[in-house]
Amino acid sequence: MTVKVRFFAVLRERTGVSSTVLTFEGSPSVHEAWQLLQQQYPVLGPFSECVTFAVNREYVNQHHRLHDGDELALIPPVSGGCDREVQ
Amino acid sequence: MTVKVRFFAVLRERTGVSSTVLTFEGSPSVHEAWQLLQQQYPVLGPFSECVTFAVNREYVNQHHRLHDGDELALIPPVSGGCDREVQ
Amino acid sequence: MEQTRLVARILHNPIDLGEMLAMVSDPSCGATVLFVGSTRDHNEGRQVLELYYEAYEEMARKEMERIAQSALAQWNLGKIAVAHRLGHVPLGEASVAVAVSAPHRSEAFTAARYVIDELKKTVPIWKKEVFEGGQVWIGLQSGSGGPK
Amino acid sequence: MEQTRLVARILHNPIDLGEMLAMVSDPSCGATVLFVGSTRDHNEGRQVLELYYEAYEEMARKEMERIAQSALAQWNLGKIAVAHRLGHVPLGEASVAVAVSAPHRSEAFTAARYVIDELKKTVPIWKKEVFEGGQVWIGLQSGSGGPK
Repeated sequence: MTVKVRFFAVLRERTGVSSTVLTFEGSPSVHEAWQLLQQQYPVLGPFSECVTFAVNREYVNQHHRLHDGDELALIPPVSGGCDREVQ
Repeated sequence: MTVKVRFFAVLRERTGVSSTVLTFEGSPSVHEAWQLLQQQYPVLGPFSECVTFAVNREYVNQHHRLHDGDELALIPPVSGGCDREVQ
Repeated sequence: MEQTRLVARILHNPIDLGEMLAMVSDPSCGATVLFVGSTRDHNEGRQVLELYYEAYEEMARKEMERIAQSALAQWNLGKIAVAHRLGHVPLGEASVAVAVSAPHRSEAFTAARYVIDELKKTVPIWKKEVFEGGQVWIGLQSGSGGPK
Repeated sequence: MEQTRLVARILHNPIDLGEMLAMVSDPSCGATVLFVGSTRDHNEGRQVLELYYEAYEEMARKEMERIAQSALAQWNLGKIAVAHRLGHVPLGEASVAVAVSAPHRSEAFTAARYVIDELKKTVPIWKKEVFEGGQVWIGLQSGSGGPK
């Protein structure tokens, strides 16, 4: 199964990409997808404390299970947050 | 001494005048001026319960003393009031 | 001088809302709140045909300035503009407007609400509603719901 | 259908405030509140040179609609219009605007405040501030005071 991942704002600038596609066996959690993304883009590491997630345009938590064709968005803090520390 | 009196809105329409001049001996209170005005314009009678007064563009109470050259304004209710009952 | 930070106007023609916003524009202010009160086609269940506003103009302007000064003294604001239209106001058009700018939105909202509430309590302006079969003079405070 | 009583827009050009007011005009509504958030020349004591806004557009529009729906469900309102501008926004120009009409002013103020507060909490839009010697991405909620 594949999941489309979208990057915005500081995450888009740091990784240099605005979207990518992840391929999995089974139905991973958002947390598992985030672990994989950190391996592919080590610059994401410091954002673990503050990134939130949306699947198909709805906010979800890290336990949410992904399904084939889902759109996973990495949401850097909307309300101020840890971007300052990782500047 | 003389005092200029101004009438607005419903009071202007009922009396048919927008201003008049009252002449007094001494320094009458606003209440005394209002008594005199009711004699001259009996249509003002029903408004005793709700009219308020301004002298020289400041709200005053009925005990306020008038002086020569003052402008006394009869203020029908700004905040809704007894105009309905006397309609 | 607080005076330069406020504009209070009594108008005999339409209120220019774009101008109200421009008057309170301030590079240090990230928030602007504009309140517009407009004439409604119904009041207390009856069809309103025409509306006229009358004021004790000299005192009304002075009261409007006093209220705006009071707001400037109470909150961290940029500028305030307040305007009331007199005479015949066609249905649906603005009769009163308040614009407030502030560095932060909380103060802009609070001050705009304060100015319009005070204005309706104390400013000597009256409204004549003409409806089918009669007319009535009502105060500003009863503008939304009719006289009590 | 509540949908016909709200307009939520993501724009890549200036917000037309007159159009915002016109969109919420309603003959049964005597009160309109317009909130305008604009870009400031300073933030946290540093001179801001340029500002860019970026959004997860499809989700941002959906969140804006959800918030406006929620306001329509909570209060007696006429209409709501909400707009956010993206891309480069010159200093002093509007980046966000909320217009709400209601029969009574209390609801218009309360709902306008609710919509802008919620928008800044949850809508996926980010701001890049460019200043002398650097740049920073900050969230909307920190728009007035910078990131905590």
